[in-house]
Amino acid sequence: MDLVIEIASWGLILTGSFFIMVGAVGMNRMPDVFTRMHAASVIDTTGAGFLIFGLILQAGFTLVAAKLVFILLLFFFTGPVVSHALAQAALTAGVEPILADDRRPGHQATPDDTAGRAEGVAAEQGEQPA
Amino acid sequence: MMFAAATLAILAALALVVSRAILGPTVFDRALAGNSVGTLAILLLAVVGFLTGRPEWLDIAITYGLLNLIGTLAVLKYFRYGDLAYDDEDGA
Amino acid sequence: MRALILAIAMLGFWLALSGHFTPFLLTLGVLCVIGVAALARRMGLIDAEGVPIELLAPAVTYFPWLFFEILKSAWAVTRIVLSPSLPISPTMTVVRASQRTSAGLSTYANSITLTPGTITVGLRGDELTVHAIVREGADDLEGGGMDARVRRFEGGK
Amino acid sequence: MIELIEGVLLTMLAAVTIAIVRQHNLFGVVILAGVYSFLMASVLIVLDAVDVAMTEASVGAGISTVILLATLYLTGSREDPPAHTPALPLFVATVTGAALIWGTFQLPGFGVAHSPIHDHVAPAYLEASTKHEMPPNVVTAVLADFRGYDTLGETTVIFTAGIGVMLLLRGRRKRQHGSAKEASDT
Repeated sequence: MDLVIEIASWGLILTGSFFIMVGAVGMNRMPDVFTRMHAASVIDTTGAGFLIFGLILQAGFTLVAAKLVFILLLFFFTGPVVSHALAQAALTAGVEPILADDRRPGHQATPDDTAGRAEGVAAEQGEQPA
Repeated sequence: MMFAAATLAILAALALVVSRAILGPTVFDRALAGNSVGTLAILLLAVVGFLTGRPEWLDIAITYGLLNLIGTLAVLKYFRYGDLAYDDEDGA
Repeated sequence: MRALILAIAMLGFWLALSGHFTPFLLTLGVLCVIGVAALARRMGLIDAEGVPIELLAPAVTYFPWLFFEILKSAWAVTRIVLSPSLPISPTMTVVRASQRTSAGLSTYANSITLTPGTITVGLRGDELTVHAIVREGADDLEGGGMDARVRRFEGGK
Repeated sequence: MIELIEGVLLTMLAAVTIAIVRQHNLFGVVILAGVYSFLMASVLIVLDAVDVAMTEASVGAGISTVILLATLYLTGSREDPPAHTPALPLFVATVTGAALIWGTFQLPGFGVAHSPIHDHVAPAYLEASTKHEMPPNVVTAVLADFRGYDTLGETTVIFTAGIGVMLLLRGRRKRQHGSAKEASDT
């Protein structure tokens, strides 16, 4: 029984590490902010999820496992909030996503665009030398 | 042994993400990378705790998680509304 | 009722973090929890949105389903990242959400964001602006499978 | 293993520092400073200084990010071109850094059991904190019991500073938004 748990946690931790690496590589390969966010969410959900499940198996039924569960819940509830805020802020600031296909009706402006502010930020970004 | 492997993976990922934070190019790339650095720091903390046989430090990982959220949201809220105290007086 | 459940949840969280069970510390913890619950009540945070206890029971079946969805889409994104040609076709689309409550709506929006490959960018009324990394992701959401699943989760038909 | 982790983290810290210096967009600086804090806190964790790591993360990554952003709101987010050559600041920084590094040669080695700090008050604290009814964590016991007045003074200073900052920012906001907004708020 112990051996089964040991092997399972090995598998989970290594899978988690794999997905973490994939997410990090993806963040460097993707062309713009929005596509990079997809890679980052692989780290936040799958990578962290597998890794923490593996650690929970190692910890057994203790307070440590409870804390790990809290961390996992924290990731799952705050991750989308941050991603959403990031995407919306980027769009509001006038960062145009690279799109192969735009199905927004009439390609309308972003919701409640605060135009003056957005121009200022966009201008700042233009000056950045990468 | 497996913790060592996981630690190495997290360190490598951390290096990649930090390079993204340094390269940018936009502020939002940096903010995204900063948030991922926070996530990876939490995971590193958890794994190192197991690696050294003292996983009780996880409370601090939880604190990091909350701080990471606050920091990133502060940055993004600034861009969205141009002011940190935007809905302070609207009751939120 | 909601305040009580919130207090129990907070007490559980506190106990898990503390790990000490001497009477003195336990008393302090209980007092703190009662204080915070009373404060939250006074601030008007305890309502169907702040403490959505109705969603606890459906969450038992919803979350495993969501985990499975996350796994599937994470694997899809992984294949994209690891393939040398980087076959992405980023797509922005508008999806209509049919949830009635704000908790259901935010569950839908956050579920979209949680599954790698799709991100909710904006929300106005019941229209979600979604960014997908490949066309197929946008097609899936426009098909409305997840929308229907979340509607069942929040207690609709 | 631990040495490897430290080495990698410290290398990244150096890279982030250089990036901060070379960055001209001050938002980028704020975000990179947050990244720096998280890396620094990880280093401190690996060095077993858990309480310092907690402080570094909460002050560096949490509070100073917010405070720096509030400052940027008041000042603007572009770095001005430098008014004079960087020779003098560079000289001062180099001398200070060299003096600090020279100072570390006099310190006892890392983890030495019988360095002066471990021989004087620490044993007394350790003994007393197990004897009396005190917080289970010794560091907390030292901060909140043995040095209670000290900590009270510190928190008072920080609280006052926080209130001062809030009042300053608030006064500015009122003037900008005018009285119409205030009327609608009440």
